[in-house]
Amino acid sequence: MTTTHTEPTPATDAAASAPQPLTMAGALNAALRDEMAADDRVVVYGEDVGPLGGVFRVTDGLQAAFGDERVWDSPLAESGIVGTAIGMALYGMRPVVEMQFDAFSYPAFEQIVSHVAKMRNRTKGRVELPIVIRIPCAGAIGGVEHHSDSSEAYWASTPGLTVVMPSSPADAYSMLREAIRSDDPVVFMEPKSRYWSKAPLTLPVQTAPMDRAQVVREGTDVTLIGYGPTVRTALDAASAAEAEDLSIEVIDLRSLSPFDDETVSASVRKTSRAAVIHEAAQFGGYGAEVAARITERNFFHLAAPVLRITGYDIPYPSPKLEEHYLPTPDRVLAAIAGWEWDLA
Amino acid sequence: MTTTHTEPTPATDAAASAPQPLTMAGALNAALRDEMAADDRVVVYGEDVGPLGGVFRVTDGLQAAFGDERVWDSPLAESGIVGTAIGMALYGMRPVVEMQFDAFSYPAFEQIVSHVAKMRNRTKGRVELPIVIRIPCAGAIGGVEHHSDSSEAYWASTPGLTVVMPSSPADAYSMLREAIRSDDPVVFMEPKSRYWSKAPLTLPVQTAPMDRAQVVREGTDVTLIGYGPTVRTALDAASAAEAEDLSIEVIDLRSLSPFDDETVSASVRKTSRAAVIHEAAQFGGYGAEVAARITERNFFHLAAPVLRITGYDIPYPSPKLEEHYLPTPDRVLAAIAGWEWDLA
Amino acid sequence: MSLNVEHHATRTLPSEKPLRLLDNAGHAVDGSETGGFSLPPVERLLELYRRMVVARRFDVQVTALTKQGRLATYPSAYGQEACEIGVISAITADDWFFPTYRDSIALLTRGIAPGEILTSFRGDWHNGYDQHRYRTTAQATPLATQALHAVGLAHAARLRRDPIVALTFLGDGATSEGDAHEAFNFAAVWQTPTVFLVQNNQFAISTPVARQTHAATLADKAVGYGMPGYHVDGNDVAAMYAVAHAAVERARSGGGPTLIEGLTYRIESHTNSDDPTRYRKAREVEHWKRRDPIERLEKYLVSEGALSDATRAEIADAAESLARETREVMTREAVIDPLELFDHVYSRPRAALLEQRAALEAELAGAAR
Amino acid sequence: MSLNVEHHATRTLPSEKPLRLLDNAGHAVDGSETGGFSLPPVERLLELYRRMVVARRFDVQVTALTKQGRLATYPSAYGQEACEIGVISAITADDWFFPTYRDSIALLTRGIAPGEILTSFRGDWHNGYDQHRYRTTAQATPLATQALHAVGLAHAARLRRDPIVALTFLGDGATSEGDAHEAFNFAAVWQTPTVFLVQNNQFAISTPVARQTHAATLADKAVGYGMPGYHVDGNDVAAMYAVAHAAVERARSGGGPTLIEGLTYRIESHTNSDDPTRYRKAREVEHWKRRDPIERLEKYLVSEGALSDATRAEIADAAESLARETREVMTREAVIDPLELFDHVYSRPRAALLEQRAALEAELAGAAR
Ligand SMILES: Cc1ncc(C[n+]2csc(CCOP(=O)(O)OP(=O)(O)O)c2C)c(N)n1
Ligand SMILES: Cc1ncc(C[n+]2csc(CCOP(=O)(O)OP(=O)(O)O)c2C)c(N)n1
Ligand SMILES: [Mg+2]
Ligand SMILES: [Mg+2]
Repeated sequence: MTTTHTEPTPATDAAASAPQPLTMAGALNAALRDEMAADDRVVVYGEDVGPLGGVFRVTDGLQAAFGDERVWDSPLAESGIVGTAIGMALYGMRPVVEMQFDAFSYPAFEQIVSHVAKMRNRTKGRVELPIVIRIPCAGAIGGVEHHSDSSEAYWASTPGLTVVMPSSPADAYSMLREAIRSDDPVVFMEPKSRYWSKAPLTLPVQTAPMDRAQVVREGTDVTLIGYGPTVRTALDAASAAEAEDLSIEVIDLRSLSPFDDETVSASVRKTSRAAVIHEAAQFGGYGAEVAARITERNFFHLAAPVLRITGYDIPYPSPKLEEHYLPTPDRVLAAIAGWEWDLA
Repeated sequence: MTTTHTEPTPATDAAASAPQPLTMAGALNAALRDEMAADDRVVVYGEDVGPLGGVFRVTDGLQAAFGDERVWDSPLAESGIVGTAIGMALYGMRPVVEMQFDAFSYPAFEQIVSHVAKMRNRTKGRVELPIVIRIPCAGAIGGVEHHSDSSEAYWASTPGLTVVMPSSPADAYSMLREAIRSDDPVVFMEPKSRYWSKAPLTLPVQTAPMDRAQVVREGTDVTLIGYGPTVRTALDAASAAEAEDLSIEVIDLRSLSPFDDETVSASVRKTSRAAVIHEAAQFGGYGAEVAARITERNFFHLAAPVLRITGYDIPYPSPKLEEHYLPTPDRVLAAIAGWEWDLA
Repeated sequence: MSLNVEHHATRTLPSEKPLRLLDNAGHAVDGSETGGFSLPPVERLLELYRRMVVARRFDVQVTALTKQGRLATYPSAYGQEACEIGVISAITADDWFFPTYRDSIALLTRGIAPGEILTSFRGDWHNGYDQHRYRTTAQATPLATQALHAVGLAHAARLRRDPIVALTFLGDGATSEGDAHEAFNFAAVWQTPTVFLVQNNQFAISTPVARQTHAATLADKAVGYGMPGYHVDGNDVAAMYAVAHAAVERARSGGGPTLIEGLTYRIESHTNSDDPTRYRKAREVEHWKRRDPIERLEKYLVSEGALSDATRAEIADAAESLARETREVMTREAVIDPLELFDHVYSRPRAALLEQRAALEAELAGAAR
Repeated sequence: MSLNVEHHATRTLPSEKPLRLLDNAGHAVDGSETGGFSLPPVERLLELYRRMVVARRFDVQVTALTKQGRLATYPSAYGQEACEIGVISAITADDWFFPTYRDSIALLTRGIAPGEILTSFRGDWHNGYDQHRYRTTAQATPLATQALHAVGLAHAARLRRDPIVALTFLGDGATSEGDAHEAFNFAAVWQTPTVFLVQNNQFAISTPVARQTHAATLADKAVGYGMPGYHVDGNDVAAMYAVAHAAVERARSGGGPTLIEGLTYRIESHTNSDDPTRYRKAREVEHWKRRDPIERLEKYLVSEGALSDATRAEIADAAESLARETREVMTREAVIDPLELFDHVYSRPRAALLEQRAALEAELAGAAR
């Protein structure tokens, strides 16, 4: 088998020199395009990723650009998609597969948990699976049932998986390229409600390594932790808090597994208070791990318990009710106001 | 459709009057038998539950006793088993289905998460699914790969499910009967390593309601929380600690979802220190929720961070290495000794 | 199961050419093409015609309302009326139906009110009708999952000796899912009274059926389960009804499951948010529009002198009045209490949920102040 | 895929009677029973005989060691040698093999050392051999999952224009899983060079095959995917080899996947922890023992004068020496470093795992002190 690994000559290089406004969907598309151009082992398949370009258009134009041996529509079966990706990776390919929505990754659960996550360890590192499983995730898009699940806790609690979630177009581009280059399987979660958010970008852009959290706004009184869609919520809360003379530091987690203890603990030791925001239900949600490990590692630096501002412990609601479910900046500020501040 | 719901005349009533030593597997078997006798809507099916009596013999003799229209071997497909149970429940049956091991419930993940958990809410309570999904769980039985997973965090973090795990024969009997009588779906987890543990019992026995945690040993210095297989670990640690004048209160959680905040918080407020033990990996494991909610609700009563004594963040190891992976009483005591006791 | 009499596996290949009773010009066909089925009586066909016309009017109305933003989404069945109405009309009110998102018009035929059908698509709540009352489950989104529910219910009914049938619809794409296989297999092994309709509308969103299967027909799948399979012209409502009716009666009398493939075409986009120009040619759509299932039956009824102007007008009136009702109900905003979010997750209240409910209640009260 | 030439769906029903080349008395059969396949050359058959004898000796040895407690578990393939050896012998070292827990003897035939095969069953580590070196994946436990891996690998090879084949084994029970269906379907749609062997040993643990399928044969499933299916006497190694060889060569030359059912019987219990007296009669086992695949071929070879006493002795020696090697390797405890637990989960070290590793290291040091 011959494989060509050309060193990165991104297709976007020439085209984009001055910053161009780019959506997250566009940035992801560019990342796929550039990585496919750089490495012919990268293939893209899944449901409707070919001529349609995916239901969110993240794979738009890729089949036209790279042909149907690099990008194709598979039969409609998620276990089949992930299961065949394992075989393709075993043969030296680097498959990037798409699950259409969080809830439609569940048929692939066994392949992901029992094989994708365990293969490297099973074989003492002799078999690597450089697979990227892209999952458009979370809600706030007015989707009917099954279209707004937040599945991150399932993946993040599974040893052997790397789980990342960008919150901006720049990170989307940089982290997806890094995920494809990773020799480990990556669950790459794309917050649907941010797909059409824009930022001016010159490609290729390289942001921080995908396993590091980032302080996206500095502050002194509270560490507010978000990821994916809730980074925006956290930033909005921080802006609003400014008016009340409350200085909030916002951390974008970026990597759910591994967890960047270093960055988070440093911030918490500075502010002595932390809160985490996510859309998923609270009970057993990812925020539980965030709260537990911050507390374990910084207990004597904490002035108050770590707060979780999350969805309720109910199934994701129907479109007309999601506004009541989703954590808002107001809800964040109310929760923070509820701390026993005088005890600090 | 006619259904007969005879009031409980347990098949075991007459037979057992003086306490008899009974294994957990035997107690579960008796619970199934008694509930099937009491309610002809209860049916039992799954892989090898008929003539073989299940690979752990929990359904031993049931097909002979109730016939093959009440107990039968299904085709080998877990999604099919759970999916058809949904249809049977819809028609007024109360199916009790068996997944052969935790890891083999994963093919049923979509049916459990997208339907079993959500049906009641989806239909505003018009459709109830009184299904019990029995899962022999966790490790410490020298099982080869895929036979020792701890899947509880997946289920417990899914809104709509009730998740319980007995640690003793008496609870196994009482809780399984209650689970079958519940109008909500219950994921009933059975710790494999405890199947052959014995206790003297007179059936029928009724223990505390299955949604309540139990203080199984009183103490004053530390609250040690276990469930299923780790209750034994916790009790052993508590006995050993006695020698060192450390008084450990042990809580058997019993119900993973819902969580009995009342019982746990009361104990923690008394001891001011808490630790939780489980076999599953630590990161994103169920212990994260335990630690997070104890801390949220009792922060100013805590003298130290809630400890998690758990498996490592790795796939469950092969039989010869599991002793190094599993939390032991020694490891519990070492962790407790590591607290900054002088700060208390 | 002791209920199992000796059943022998059916081992017949479905005909590669879809069987039909009426050709596209509305003429009755004969002999080899019919697969041995005969034309239903004309009164039955007239009733099917009425249902199809009303169903189409509803479908067109809802698509229009969706374009106006009154619904979150709507998957149209325009062009699939022969499959939808022909097959749903083969079961009785005592039988059960397990539909998908695509099958709103079959629900309508089942007597469910437009407002209740559309509760989910307009985003009010996940499901809007009483599943027990209509013996019709929520329109399933996770593909092929509902087929297993149909098999389980049918099995329960069989154990109870209740002579009812469970009917379920699947798309061509959904047949690729593992759950479709498990449903076919459980039904065949347990010999449950289940009828599977695969509506082969030739696309799963953008993916053509040629990328879903290498088999000559989707009905061929039946062979691997030892059950009868039929490959039927899905735009011929007479054939769809006749084949489904026979399958339903065989199931009811203990003869086990049947797989029916209706070969049809999705005229509209997948849902309102789809752009079909990306993956198919207008010419192809035009070709299928010329094979319209309603027109085909209409030609036959007219040629038989069975469709008077009065009847035609009466049906049009009924269709219009349903469209009006649909518009009206979709104009009135439903009253939804956000606090109900917490009320149906479990049968008994949970402390943590009551806390969260109280928090939202306080928040709403604060906002109202 | 542009690789797709016009493939036409195979639409032939496999013969209901399993095809065979040798009858139970070791006589070559003729005409209708052979399905058009011919007996492999006698040297080939002699080699298959040698492999089967050696494999059986290994299997018996490992079962004995398991009873002595040297292994955590061992699923024996006693009685299934014609399927295992006949089919594995049809691929080359360049091809890939995706086995299950049942297929240790096929691995042996593939050149993997007993100690490496048994690493997992003795509980040392999940997998003991180099998958790339032997082009053989770990023996899969989650049923049918490996079939998809075989399809994926075959597809990758096809895209690379590498003329290799991916062979995978499944049990009769495993065919009920959704993954089996998805694997068959992906393979057929993508026309991958994959050969599926279903070893119908008539039981899935305790569940008889009649509770897995209502079809006349498991090979009938092939029809639903438009691929060729063969129903073969799984105790006739000549037939198994001939059919598999043809399927492998068709796959290699771009002809797509094949499904082969070998009808055989599991003579031993499911694993050492199983109690087969609960679900099957000794009489049935005796019946199948009289249909032993090795004896059948032996009779043929003897009648052909192809099995000299010298050869027989030489084969027995080889078998004994392998058994000895197996005993020896299973007597030596493998050295396993508990700290390796942390070393292979990810390609790059993770801080949290290093912390946990250090903790265990300290614990072990403390215990050693
Ligand atoms: C398990 C699952 N995967 C993916 C989807 C997303 N999805 C919704 S409809 C659809 C296409 C279904 O096609 P088909 O079964 O042919 O039915 P049709 O829409 O044509 O009626 C897809 C992929 C889903 N709903 N469920
Ligand atoms: C997904 C899954 N479910 C259940 C099991 C447990 N299990 C192991 S072997 C077996 C029976 C398999 O029977 P079959 O496929 O006929 O293979 P055989 O053991 O007869 O070779 C079962 C149920 C499993 N390994 N994987
Ligand atoms: Mg379709
Ligand atoms: Mg078998």
